[in-house]
Amino acid sequence: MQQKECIAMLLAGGQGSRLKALTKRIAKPAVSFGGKYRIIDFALSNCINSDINTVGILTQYKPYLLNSYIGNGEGWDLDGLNGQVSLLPPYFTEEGGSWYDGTADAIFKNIDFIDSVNPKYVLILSGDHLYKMDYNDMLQYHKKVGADLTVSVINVSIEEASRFGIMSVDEELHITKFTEKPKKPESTLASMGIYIFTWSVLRKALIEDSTDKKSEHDFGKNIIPNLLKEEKRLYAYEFKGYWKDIGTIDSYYEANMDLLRDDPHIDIFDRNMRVYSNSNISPPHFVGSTGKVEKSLLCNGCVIDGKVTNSILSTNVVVDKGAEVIDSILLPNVHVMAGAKVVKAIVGEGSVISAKAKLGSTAKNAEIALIGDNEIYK
Amino acid sequence: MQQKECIAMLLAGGQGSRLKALTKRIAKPAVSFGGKYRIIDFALSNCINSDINTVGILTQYKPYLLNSYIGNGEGWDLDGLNGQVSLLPPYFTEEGGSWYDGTADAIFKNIDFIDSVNPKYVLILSGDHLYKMDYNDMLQYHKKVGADLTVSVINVSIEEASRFGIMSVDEELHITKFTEKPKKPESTLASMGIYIFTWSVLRKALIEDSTDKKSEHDFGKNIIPNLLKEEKRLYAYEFKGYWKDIGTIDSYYEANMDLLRDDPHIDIFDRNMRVYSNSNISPPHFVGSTGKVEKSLLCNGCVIDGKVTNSILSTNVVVDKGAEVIDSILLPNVHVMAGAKVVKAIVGEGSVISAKAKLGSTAKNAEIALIGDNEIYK
Amino acid sequence: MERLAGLISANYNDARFGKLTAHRPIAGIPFGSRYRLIDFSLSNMVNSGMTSVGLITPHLYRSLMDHLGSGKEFGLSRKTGGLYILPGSTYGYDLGKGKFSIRDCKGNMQFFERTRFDRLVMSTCSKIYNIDYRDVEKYHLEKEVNVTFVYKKNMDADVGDIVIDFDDRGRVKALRRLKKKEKKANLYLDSTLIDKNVIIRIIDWYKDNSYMDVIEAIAENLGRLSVAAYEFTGFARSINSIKDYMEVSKELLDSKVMKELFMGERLVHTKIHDAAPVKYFETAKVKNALVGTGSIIKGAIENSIIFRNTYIEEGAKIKNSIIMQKCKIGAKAILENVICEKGVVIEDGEVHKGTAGKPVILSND
Amino acid sequence: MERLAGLISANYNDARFGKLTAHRPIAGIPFGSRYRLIDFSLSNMVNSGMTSVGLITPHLYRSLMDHLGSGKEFGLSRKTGGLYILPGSTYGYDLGKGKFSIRDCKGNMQFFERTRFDRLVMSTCSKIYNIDYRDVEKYHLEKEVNVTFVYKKNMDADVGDIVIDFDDRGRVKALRRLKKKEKKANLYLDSTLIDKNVIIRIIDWYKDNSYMDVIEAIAENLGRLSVAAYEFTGFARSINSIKDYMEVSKELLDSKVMKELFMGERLVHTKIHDAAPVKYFETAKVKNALVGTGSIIKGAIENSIIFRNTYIEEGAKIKNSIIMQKCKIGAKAILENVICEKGVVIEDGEVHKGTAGKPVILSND
Repeated sequence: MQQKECIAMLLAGGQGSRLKALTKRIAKPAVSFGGKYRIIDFALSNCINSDINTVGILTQYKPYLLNSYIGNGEGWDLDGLNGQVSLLPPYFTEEGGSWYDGTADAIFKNIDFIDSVNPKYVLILSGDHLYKMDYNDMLQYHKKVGADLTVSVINVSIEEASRFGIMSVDEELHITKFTEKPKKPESTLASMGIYIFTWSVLRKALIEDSTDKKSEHDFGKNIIPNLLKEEKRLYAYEFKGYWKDIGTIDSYYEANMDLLRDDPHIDIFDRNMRVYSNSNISPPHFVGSTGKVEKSLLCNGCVIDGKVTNSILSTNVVVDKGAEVIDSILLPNVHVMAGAKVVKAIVGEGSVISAKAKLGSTAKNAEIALIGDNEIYK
Repeated sequence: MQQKECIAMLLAGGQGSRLKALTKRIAKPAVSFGGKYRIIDFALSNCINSDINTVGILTQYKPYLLNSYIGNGEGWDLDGLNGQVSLLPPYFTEEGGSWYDGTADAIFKNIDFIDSVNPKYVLILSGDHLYKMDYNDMLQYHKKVGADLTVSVINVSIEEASRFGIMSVDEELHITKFTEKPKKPESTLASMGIYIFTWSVLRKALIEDSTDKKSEHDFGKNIIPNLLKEEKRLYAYEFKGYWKDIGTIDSYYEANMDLLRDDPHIDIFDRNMRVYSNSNISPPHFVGSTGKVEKSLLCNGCVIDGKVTNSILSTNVVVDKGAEVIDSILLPNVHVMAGAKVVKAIVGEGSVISAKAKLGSTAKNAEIALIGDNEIYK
Repeated sequence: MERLAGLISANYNDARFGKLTAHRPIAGIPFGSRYRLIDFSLSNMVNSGMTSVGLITPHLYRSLMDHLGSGKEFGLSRKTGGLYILPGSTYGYDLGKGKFSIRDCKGNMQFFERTRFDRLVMSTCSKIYNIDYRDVEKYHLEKEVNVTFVYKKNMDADVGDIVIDFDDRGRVKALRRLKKKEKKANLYLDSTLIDKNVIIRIIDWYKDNSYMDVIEAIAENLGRLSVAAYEFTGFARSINSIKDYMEVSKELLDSKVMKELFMGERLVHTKIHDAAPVKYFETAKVKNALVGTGSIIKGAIENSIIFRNTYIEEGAKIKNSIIMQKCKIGAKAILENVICEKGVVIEDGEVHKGTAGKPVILSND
Repeated sequence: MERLAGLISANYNDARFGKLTAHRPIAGIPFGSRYRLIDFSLSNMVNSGMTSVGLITPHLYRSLMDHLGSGKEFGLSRKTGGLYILPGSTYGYDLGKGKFSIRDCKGNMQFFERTRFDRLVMSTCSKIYNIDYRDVEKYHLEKEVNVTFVYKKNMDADVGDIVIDFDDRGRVKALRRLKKKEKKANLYLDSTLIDKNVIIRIIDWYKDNSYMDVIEAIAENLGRLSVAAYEFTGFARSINSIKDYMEVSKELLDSKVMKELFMGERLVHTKIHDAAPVKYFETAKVKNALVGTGSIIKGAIENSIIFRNTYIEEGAKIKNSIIMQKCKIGAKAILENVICEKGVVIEDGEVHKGTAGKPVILSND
């Protein structure tokens, strides 16, 4: 096999506990999004659309559904001669087992894997961000400026800035300072958690960090500050598009609902920068004679005999006659039975809303109602 | 998907430390065997040849090579509509991570997976045994006698018996007693570590065992004795063919060398009960004008300009002019340089025997010389 | 291990399809929002556990190759068995009547020699139903016969259809190809389960008369064979013409039919196109419709079947119609009893109305 | 992202292959112990990073379909792009001379319309070499031309081959199809890299003269196009006849050639048959041979190419020969300068000897 210029390492081990019931059974990157997608589809599709076709996926938290969803990567054309998806769980050695302890530790424990592919550059990604980006542009930038590390940044408002890792840069975008969640931000350039490292530099940094007993083995908290201290060439790459960290139930809801706008931030219909997923073989959706659908996204396998307004219905959702679904997100295989009413709710995979049950509230500023997977709501 | 009658759970997490250098980098089931195979190929091929096409593979020890070798199972036709291979590593939950602690514990931790497939019977296999067997015959037997557990047994000599788990049975092969490695064996029927359980019975037994603090969570030591105590219906199924536990370097060497006999115990040329593997695209092997090959197995990609006698050469092995290989097993990508001599040796993947180096001894009863992976022997 | 293999003929045509088969074989006609006719035969086979299926291809095979690809979506991309592409005779395609010529079998004897099977199911692509052939096999073994035909009672049968006559004792007396319509017939569903040695013998008997249909060859020899007929009781329809195509498409909008065909234990497999979900805008109105993925709906749809990646503009009204993939229907256009071929663009305000019996076909030709 | 796509024509024949092409196209001839001729063209494309490749199929396409299957082994079983099967015209196959007809391009314009690419490499299946087309593309861009031909200097060229003439300043002056042999020619290697708009324009210009070869059409218009020629300096051979086939096969037994073609950075892909390793018995003697997997060797082999699943009995002697897959060579049989077709059984003691220039072909016909 020819040497790879750049491979991606995708961190998909997080629990994402702020997503509450949605991540009880599965890891955050595997959570259903936008009807037919799962959150990780966006990062994986970005990879193949950027010609980066070797991807290591680091898993740890309840990986079964994620593993079986990703399979050998063929859903994203990441199989084949030049492509490869490798699932990289923590493992046991002669010295015993050891879990991933921090983002940098997860990469450190897979140095052997990266060495076996022998790339020149390594792209570090998170599996739980929503955006469309050509990483290849960022790679060309990294090469052009001769960086050791390039951090993709986005301009945020000064109010938001203290929630992020914030960069100070000079006029050439050379990073001069990096502060995690600063109370008084000196800049509004926020790290998106997307890094391109020259592999030899990262390799050395990971090995040094691994022996530092005080380190949390985190890219933002340890690796980047250390590289700055060592006066390595760190550059910021400014991304101008839409980027969203789906961290909470509110941001998950917003990001989904955004797809219903006439002109959404993420265009899932664009065939040139496609969002790939691992599709199933459900039949086309069916709207019956008593069904009504307005301002909604519907997936294959849905059967709609009730009323659906301003909602996203994932695969195989059934809405019976007389039922009503408003301002809601129904994950795969949800069944809303006759006469039930679901308003401003997120309903987890396989759950049932019993006949005549009422879920959620029409009141202004009402909280989002949340039902987990495989529950029966009466 | 239609309900599965029987699925297989394949234990592939063991280190196999008695195989020494061969398992330094990889788990025992992933060790190369018979030239182009890996040990796990035999169990996986038995599954598909027995129409058992859902296989859960439990991994733990250095699983990377095994994972990438197995991929989505297509090498064994275990993908597709009715087939499925699931790699099942230990994982992290809200309560933290927990490694597999004993054979039964590994299955216990994957009850959710088995429940999601919802089979009637579960076949438990080891990934490190060498044999060809139709599990479907055993399943029919299990159903016919109405067993809760059927243990596949083989008749061993009384001398060997104390190395195995030994069954005492009545005239109907109903198991009356089970003793792990008895000093004074009462029978010569040895467990092959192949079990068919009725799932509901196993499920209950695993849950009970999981709370038993004194248990080692092992099928032979805990689960089977407990079921006997509870007077469940345990039957022995006598297997008459060839079966070999590749536990030590000596047994590994013997089992390989057996393939060179005119009439070996395992017929790898039989297309009716094929041994499948995940093949590569190396070119045909080439024997040059100074090459000589006698009584040997050669794989694709080999280039032989030296002399090869009574040996097994795996994929892409190169034997230079003037080099000699006798009574040896060379794993993938080994290079024997000009003038070197290799006798009664096992050489690990990617290792180099330098020019004029001498490895192993022609002396009678000489020990097997062992070189690990990626070493340079001078 | 007993083995059942499948063999499908797609090498036939019928003038009653008009423009619909100008550039594609019957097997390749889009049907039911995301399928093509061949998906039903092929899915029946793989859902019955078959892992070796031969497909006798027609002259216009490109669209079929595109659709089937590796056979991966049908679980037929395999090391052992899989999907065998068997070129049909170029002439067979236009001969009409028969759908499964002896000649096409003879020309592909390799399939019979290289595929391991004990029994074979032979089928075509002109009937829509969802069956488990393992039930037919069980019946075949119980009856201890060599040949089992699959049929459905009390059906309207059309010219060219084959019907089965039984004697007083319920045994198969004859198979007849109709020259005029018949009601309440025992319609042969184009599936025959046959023992390997018998099918090979029949091909050999008729090798000099090779334009003959295999089923007619079997029918001529009922006395020399041991035959049975398996009654299929589910939903089953023939599609032999544009008229059938419209009628059966509309039957899919009966949710009972739709659920039986598409949402039971045995799903219909097809090529996966990986399009976005369907997006309904505020102005959309939809009632009694199947809609394929990737479509954007701003207009009104009623009693219609919409294929994937279709764009329906505001104010457009579509009724009793079939809109194939990648069509664009302009604002305020009105379509009634229309079949819109793949990729057709209807301009704003266009109006096309056919009748239930005679739909208008709009194509780019 | 700039894209390079591939288009291979397999829709041509040549009487000089005699029996070897009785039941298969030239593209399907087994070569080099485990390959078929088409593997070289197809591997060159996928090894150059192409993910969309069209294959214009000949009339006898079954064996090719069997071999290529899903295209999975070539990394071409994909959601975007992949292997496109493009039926060639039935007539094209027998017309001789040209290998890449305008007609076959015209009949498959869908490939040009649906595949996203900026430039195209067009190739056939009659040349053996291992190239990275990205180097050709780089040259093409540097020279700022529309068309780049790939050629090799100082080659023996045969009747029907195309050679390139240069003017004093090293520019392409003409392409000529030879009517008699020439030595030290600039042999055109059947690969042309061409801009999308140019190839589409040429097909359009010649649409009424569609039996013409695309390359000849380009050659007629050198003045109107901007062209360059890329010199390939590695091992390259034409295979246009049985004689070529024998000669080039024997060249593979030169380990330098073998390593360049098969063991470099770019491996040749082919269908994976998953056979056992080759088993040599004590009585085996082997010297200068390529041997395919699954074979059992008890006899002697010298200067020969043995395909997979062959059984060579004790005392058999095979010299200067090619033994295709699944042959059985009986005890003490002697074969010299022989091509043994797939599946042939040679009885004990049989003797067949041809000459280097005229090998004996043994087949089951």
